[in-house]
Amino acid sequence: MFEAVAFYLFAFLTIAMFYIVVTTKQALYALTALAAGMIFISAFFFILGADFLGAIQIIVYTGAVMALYAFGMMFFDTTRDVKEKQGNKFIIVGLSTLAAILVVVIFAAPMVSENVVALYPIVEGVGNTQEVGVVLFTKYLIPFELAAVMLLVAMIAGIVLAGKKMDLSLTLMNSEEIEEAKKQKNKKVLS
Amino acid sequence: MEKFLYIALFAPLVSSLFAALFTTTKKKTFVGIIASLLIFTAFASSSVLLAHILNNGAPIHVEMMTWMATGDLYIPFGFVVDQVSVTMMMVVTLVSTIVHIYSIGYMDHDKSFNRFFAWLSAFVFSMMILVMSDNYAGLFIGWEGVGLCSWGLIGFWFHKESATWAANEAFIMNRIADLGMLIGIFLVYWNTGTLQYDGAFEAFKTLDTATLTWIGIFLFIGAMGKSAQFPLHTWLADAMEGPTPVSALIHAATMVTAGVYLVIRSNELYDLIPHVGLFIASLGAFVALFAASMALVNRDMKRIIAYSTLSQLGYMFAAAGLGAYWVALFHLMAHAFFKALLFLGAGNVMHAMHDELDPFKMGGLKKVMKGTFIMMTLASVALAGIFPLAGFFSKDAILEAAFVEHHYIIYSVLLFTAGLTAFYSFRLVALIFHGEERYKLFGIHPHEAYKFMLVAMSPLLILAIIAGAMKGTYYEMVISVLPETEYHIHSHLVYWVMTIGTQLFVIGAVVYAYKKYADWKSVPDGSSDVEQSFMYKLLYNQYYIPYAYEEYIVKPYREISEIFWTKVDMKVVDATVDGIAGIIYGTGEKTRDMQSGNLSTMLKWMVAGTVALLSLAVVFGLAARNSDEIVAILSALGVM
Amino acid sequence: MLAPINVSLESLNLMTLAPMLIPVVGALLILVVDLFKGGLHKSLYVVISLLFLFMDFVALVDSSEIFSQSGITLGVFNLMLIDGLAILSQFIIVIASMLFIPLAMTHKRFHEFSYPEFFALFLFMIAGFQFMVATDNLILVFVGLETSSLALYTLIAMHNRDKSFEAAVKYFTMGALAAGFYSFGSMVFYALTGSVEIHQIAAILGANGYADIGYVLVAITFLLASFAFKLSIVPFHTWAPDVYEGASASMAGYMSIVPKIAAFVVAMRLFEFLIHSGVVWLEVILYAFVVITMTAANMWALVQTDVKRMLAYSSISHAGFVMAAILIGTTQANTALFFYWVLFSFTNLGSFSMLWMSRQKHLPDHQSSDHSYDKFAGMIKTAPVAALIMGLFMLSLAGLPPFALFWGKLYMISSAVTGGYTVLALIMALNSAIAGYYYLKLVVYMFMKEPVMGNDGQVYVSNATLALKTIIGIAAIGTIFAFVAINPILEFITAFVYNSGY
Amino acid sequence: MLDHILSILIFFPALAAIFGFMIQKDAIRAYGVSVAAIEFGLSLWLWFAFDGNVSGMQFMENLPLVPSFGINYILGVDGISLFIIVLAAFFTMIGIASLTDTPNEKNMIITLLFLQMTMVGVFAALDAIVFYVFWELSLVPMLYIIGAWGGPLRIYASVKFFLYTFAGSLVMLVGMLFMAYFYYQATGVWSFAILDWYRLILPENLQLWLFAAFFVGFAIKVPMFPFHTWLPYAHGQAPTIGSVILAAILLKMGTYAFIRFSLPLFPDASAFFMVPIAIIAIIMIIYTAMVAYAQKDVKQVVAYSSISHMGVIILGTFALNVEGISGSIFLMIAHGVVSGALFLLVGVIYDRRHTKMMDQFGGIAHVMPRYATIFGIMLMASVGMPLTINFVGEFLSLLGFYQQSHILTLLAGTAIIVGAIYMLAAYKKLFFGEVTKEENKNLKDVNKRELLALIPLSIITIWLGIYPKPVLEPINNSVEAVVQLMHNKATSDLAKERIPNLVEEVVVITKTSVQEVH
Amino acid sequence: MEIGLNHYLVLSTILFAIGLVGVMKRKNLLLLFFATEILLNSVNIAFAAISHYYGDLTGQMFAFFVIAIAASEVAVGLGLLIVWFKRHGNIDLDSMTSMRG
Repeated sequence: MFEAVAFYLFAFLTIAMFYIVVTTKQALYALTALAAGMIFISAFFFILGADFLGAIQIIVYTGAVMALYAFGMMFFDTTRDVKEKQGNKFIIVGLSTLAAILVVVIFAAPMVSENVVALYPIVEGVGNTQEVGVVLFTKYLIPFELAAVMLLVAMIAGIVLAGKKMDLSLTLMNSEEIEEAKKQKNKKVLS
Repeated sequence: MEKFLYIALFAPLVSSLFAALFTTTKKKTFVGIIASLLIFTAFASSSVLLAHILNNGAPIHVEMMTWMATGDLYIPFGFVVDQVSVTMMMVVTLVSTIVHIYSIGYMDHDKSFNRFFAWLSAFVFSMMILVMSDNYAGLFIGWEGVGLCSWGLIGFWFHKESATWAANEAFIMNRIADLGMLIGIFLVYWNTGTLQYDGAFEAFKTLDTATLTWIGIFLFIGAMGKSAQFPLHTWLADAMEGPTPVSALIHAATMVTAGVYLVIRSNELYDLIPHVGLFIASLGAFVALFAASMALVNRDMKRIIAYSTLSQLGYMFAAAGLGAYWVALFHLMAHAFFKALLFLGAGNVMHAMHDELDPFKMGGLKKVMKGTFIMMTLASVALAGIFPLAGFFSKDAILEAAFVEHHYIIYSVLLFTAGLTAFYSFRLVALIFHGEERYKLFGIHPHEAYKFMLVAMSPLLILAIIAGAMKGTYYEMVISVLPETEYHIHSHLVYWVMTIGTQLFVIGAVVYAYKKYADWKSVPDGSSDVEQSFMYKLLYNQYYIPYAYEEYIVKPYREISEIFWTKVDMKVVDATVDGIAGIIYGTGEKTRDMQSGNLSTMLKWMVAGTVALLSLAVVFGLAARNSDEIVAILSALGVM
Repeated sequence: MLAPINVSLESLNLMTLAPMLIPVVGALLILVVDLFKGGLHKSLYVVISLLFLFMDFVALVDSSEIFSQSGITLGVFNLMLIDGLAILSQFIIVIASMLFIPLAMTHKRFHEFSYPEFFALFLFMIAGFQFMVATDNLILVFVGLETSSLALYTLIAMHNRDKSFEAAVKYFTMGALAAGFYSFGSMVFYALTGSVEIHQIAAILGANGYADIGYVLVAITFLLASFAFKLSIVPFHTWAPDVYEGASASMAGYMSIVPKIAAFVVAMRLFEFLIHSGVVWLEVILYAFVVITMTAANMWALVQTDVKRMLAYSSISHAGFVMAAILIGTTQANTALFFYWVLFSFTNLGSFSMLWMSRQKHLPDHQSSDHSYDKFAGMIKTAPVAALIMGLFMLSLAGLPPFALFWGKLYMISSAVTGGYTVLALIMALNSAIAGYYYLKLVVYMFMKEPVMGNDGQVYVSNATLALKTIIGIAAIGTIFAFVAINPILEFITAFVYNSGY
Repeated sequence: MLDHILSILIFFPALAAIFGFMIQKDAIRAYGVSVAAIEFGLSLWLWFAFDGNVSGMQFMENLPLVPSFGINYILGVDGISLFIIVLAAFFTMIGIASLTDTPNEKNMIITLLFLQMTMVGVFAALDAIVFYVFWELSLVPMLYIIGAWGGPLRIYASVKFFLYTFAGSLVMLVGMLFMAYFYYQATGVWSFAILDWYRLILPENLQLWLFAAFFVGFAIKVPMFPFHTWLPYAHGQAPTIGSVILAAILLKMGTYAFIRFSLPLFPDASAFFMVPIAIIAIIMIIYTAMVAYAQKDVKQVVAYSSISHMGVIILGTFALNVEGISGSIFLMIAHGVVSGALFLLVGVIYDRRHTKMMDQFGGIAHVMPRYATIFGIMLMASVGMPLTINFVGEFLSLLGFYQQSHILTLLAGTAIIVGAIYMLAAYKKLFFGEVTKEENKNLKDVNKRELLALIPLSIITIWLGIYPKPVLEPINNSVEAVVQLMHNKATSDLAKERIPNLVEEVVVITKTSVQEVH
Repeated sequence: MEIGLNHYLVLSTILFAIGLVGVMKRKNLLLLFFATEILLNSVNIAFAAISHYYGDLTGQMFAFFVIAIAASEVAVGLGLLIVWFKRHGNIDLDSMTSMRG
């Protein structure tokens, strides 16, 4: 019963929050609602016994991602009302409603799933984090390491793109201009 | 003897090539002389061959080399000199020699003198091939060759629009007939397996009548074109645009008789299909009358003679169609002599009159052109068939044949035509040579032709007079090849009545013509009652047949061609191709807006694509899940 | 408590990781070098990258030998899967990358190549692709895909002009949506089978007899959408022309080859078993995708005024053409896919390199875009050799024998014929004819028009260096003399594909 | 060397073309002529060495190219292809020798040499893919020739030419792949070798489809109605040399391919489609002849006349008997010579007046008598005058088809009428009448360089018209083999009936030879 | 009332659809990125639910990596936005239409 109540409560909340995210005109509201929605989602994770995931959700999303977005928002100065010209709303609403209905129709039907065998079964009495750790560092070691590479890539990308070196474009300058710029700056910016 | 055969055959070719070397240079008289000599050589060789044939009668048959050989088809260049072909060879070479010599004078002032001889000799060569070939394909070579040379010679004065038009008309009309000929040849080949005369004739005997009939008809269609039989006759009158020697040689003596020759040559075929023969005879008789009627009123000297030729060809076909091949051939020969003479005489007149052709503008020329006057008069007498000139013997034989074969309609048509022939021939003579000197009105100073031209014509004159005497010898000779059909009217009385009656009829026509035209005074201007009458107009306009051809065949052809090009080819066929390309391109052009460059649109496309897939998935999934029910419903509805 | 886990090092088969690790090490090395001494000339990084790629290549040769001896190899907790597809696609990836990287040595300076990070990201990207193709675990595929994609977005943006940012943003945003689709699709499969490994999914679905066909279709739909995005299948292609236009020509050429072969391999692993299990729906959809993509992209390519954009659409069309292989699903078809792509790599890289060589920084007045058609007008008069080579690439792309791509088309259409897809074969053939038009358009401009006033032909080689010329030379030779190498390549690919069970 | 003469014939010009890039501009014509002359000499040697009594392939070469997919570099000639190869070499030679007024001469000559490679390749190839390679490759030089040296609409014309043919041949390629697949199914081995395919007897319904696929490719190339509209554009815009080669050789690829592929591979389908194709051929003959008559541009007249003549060739081919097929092959050569010459002739006045509109001329026989003569000879050859080369071919083609259908042959025979109409009309417009235009009064007659090309053509025209045997005999032998093969392979009654059986004769021959041996 | 897997799946789908709406509707790129986050998050719920009901950890693993990916995307995405913003002063995607057709 508790589970049901919690499910419906949080389901309502997440849907509401995310609805606000996609509809509000206030970017700040959107950001806040998104953060709230993320937290509510972590609630599901806890309900479902995925404690580690829930924690990660809060830390990564609400902590890191949202902070990044917040910084971004300040940078882009989108705290004011967001003006968005809308084209044909019918397409948007129609398409998404259709998509939702279709998938819901399918999922409303029972799933057979007979031969499902848990490859990495959840063991009773062992903490979720521990289990996750074991699987992550055996089976999913490679993706884990690759994820590290990916984060490195993202980091480099972020640095490169947001860095000062991008302010001057060598692509658009002809060789004389480049020489000129080199003299002025005399930095490794223009290696 | 083969040597002579080759000489007769190739001397004209040598002559032609020799003359052709000088086509682009100035006039050189020696070209004409050498050409004439070479043609004379051919004539001499032909004479030797004739003598040979007359002596022992063994035909000479040679096979020079293979022409085409593929599959079962084998066509050699084979030549045969037998009684029929040697007769033709004699006619051809003789008339050619004379015409060549004559032309040296006639073409004296023409800057394309050399070219003329090249063409003329080439024509002789083609004609020799035509008559000497021992198979249908070889005959076809000559057949087309003479057509080509005829084209070149009719259009000899190619700066004249009318001449080139006439040349093309002649060529194309002949081509129509040649198609028939070609089909005939195909039929012969596929039914007999060979195109050699002897082999094919042998095989004809085993074929059924239907096939033979078709063969006969198609070959005759070929003959119709070359011999200008109705309805392919219009080109012959127009062909008079060519130089007069050409008319004499090609359009009177030789080429136009090729059709007759073909029928005679294929006598073994036509003997097997008398009904086709009858058709040929009927058509011949019709053409004889038809052409003669047009000659009655025409005001163009050469055209009158051309219609007369046409008419005489009709006689020949009538004879050949009735199985009297030797008679046809005999008339062919005799006709060649006097008609060539007539034409050459007309050439003299033309020269004298500075190319004036309307006899009404002449008159009284006998004073200045005595020689020509005599020759033309005698030729006309021969043409009219008055005893004892050549025409009498040949034409009379045709009438007899028609009578004996009980084709009285043909007989009476031919008889009537004989009268017409006499009338128009002497109408011409009378208008040209008698009466007042109307040409003075036009400031023309006529003069007689060169002497040597008249001398050159003289053999023809002699032959026109005496050819009848050769009938017996000739008959003896050709019956070894042609069917032996002697036409004897059983009752002597009937024979004499007929002969004398005919003669009287003809002479009456001559007298009438003289009476009417001998002292003609003025040049008609189209206002007289006669000229206003319907019949006159009908005849003068050649029964409106050229008009009809122009109006209902040539023009529509041109217009349809134009439509085919501008409408069908450009607007339908090509436009379809371009249209398909255009549709592809246009679709690209129209739908490229899908790439609006706006990210939002792009995302919508992605979602839309997914949703579309999803809908299909759901439809399919539901259908799969409920397939039993669906089948049940469908079967209940009677769909499945 | 969990039992301790004992894993023997041999069972991990760490050798399977070697090809992927080499570029990662290379990338790190570049970063470290830059850390110690900045401002070094780009040639250093080009050569380092080449060296590592070469090592990668050697490692691949090594694994291919292992494969030909012992067949499919699993490694590292059965996560890595070294089969023929993986090896072949990695070969294409590495070779295409080796051909690409010298294109950085341009005569003019462009922004991205002054960053050592460019080369590091490039190598990371290669590693990402390699991981993506060398596994059948959807998670690893996803992570590999994202690693490479994120690096690629950055590489595009680093060209540093408005259009490249626009391109990167567009690509990125749509990529994010595609990532959402991918995860959703994987989720449905996971929900259905409790597994994220493709062979496992196949096995369980097969055991169930596809009872939940509706769910399967939903899963396919989303996965298909995400791969259709990657492979630029109409209507998921909309990013491609813009991104190709925004990116530098060399990068565009690279993008038309490497990411797609990686996506093709995954698509092959994912969809092939479904096709073979008789999922009619998928067949129909793929059929429609193939036909629409080929035809529509061709139509759009017809109306382009910029050569690069035209080539972008042409790449879309080629991708649609190759997609047919997955639909047909026979060994011959799968062979044809790789075969086609090998030949396509040479030709397409060659033609994009030609554009790259003629890249100007400032457009003259008559030129509306970087590589508009009239830029090439009368090229035969001013730069005959370049015109000949460009014409050669165009004819090869059009599928004119005996140039490289003809053999690919031949084999691909043959596989359609063999697979019983007659109508498809005809459509493919006729589409090649439509495509002929736009390739020909460039040929027409180059060979049959008069050059624009003042064009002395310098523009076509303004960016040329020995490195670029070498690459173009290699591509040209590969294009012309492809017929010599057809047989060994074909036999090699056939053996690998067949032994992988495809 | 004789063992590889075909490869040499194919690749010698290509190699020479590559070396040609190094030649100075002034010397390039001499170089081109010498290369083409050597090539022509080689082709004559090939003819000399060719054994006309053997019906099968000679000078076979076989080199594995893609053995795993059954593609091999197989070459060979028989009587069917031999003469077209010689003709191609010949026309390239005189084409280069008589080049006039060409900017960028060097490019032109190099292109022509490449074109020669592809032409020889098409006719020597005995592997479908190799054939296809050369078939397609031949489009490129032609595209360039039309597009770079053509008239005002040259780009449209060249692109249309290329795409149209390209589209058709791609369909044909699908057909070839099918064929190879059937061979694979039957034998378990891939093969694209034509001689291997000959051994395959296909069920009739498959034959029909495959025939249709091949037909599309060939019909566009020929070009057959209604796929012909690229041709007038191509000819109308192409420079003289382009038209000459296009008409003389390239069009023959289509008809040659019918004989090489369609007939022996699909005898039943050939018999089945005989009547429809004959009807198309007749439409080609009559309709295009009428369209030709309506033309105002003399080159278009010749272009449309080509289509009309190709109709006769098609008809002969589908006579399915020895006479017809031999005739059609002979007519290919004949039409090559004659139409090539006619295009050269049109080029002569175009060079002088830079117009091809007939109303701009008239009476030029007065000022250019030699030209008029040669034109006249070719005109007469074109209308099928006996003792010219065309007649032999046309006669045999029609004769052959007459066995199959009387009425259709009668209709097709109108070729000789309608052909005469447009040709004579055009001749009249050009040459006859008074010289009305001032510019035409001082036109120079054909010069030596032009005569260099035209005289040999005239000689061939007449020589082969009088004595076709040296060409016809080898053709005949090879065609007999083809017809026998078709008869043996035919399964349907219709085909058995339409394709004659020559085997009795063959048996007789073998018997006699056996007797001779003993 | 028992909460089954289907409930979670339906919830996930609804959230996914909301995300799609956002993706299609938003013109401000930053807000558009929010929507993509929603997409990934909605899937995560489903993964966790499946993992729970099947008693299998793989789903959680997948969700884990999805989170990592989402985080990386944010970094790159924001980087791109910053560059764009520096030059154009806006992050409105309607302004990015220099390439079309």
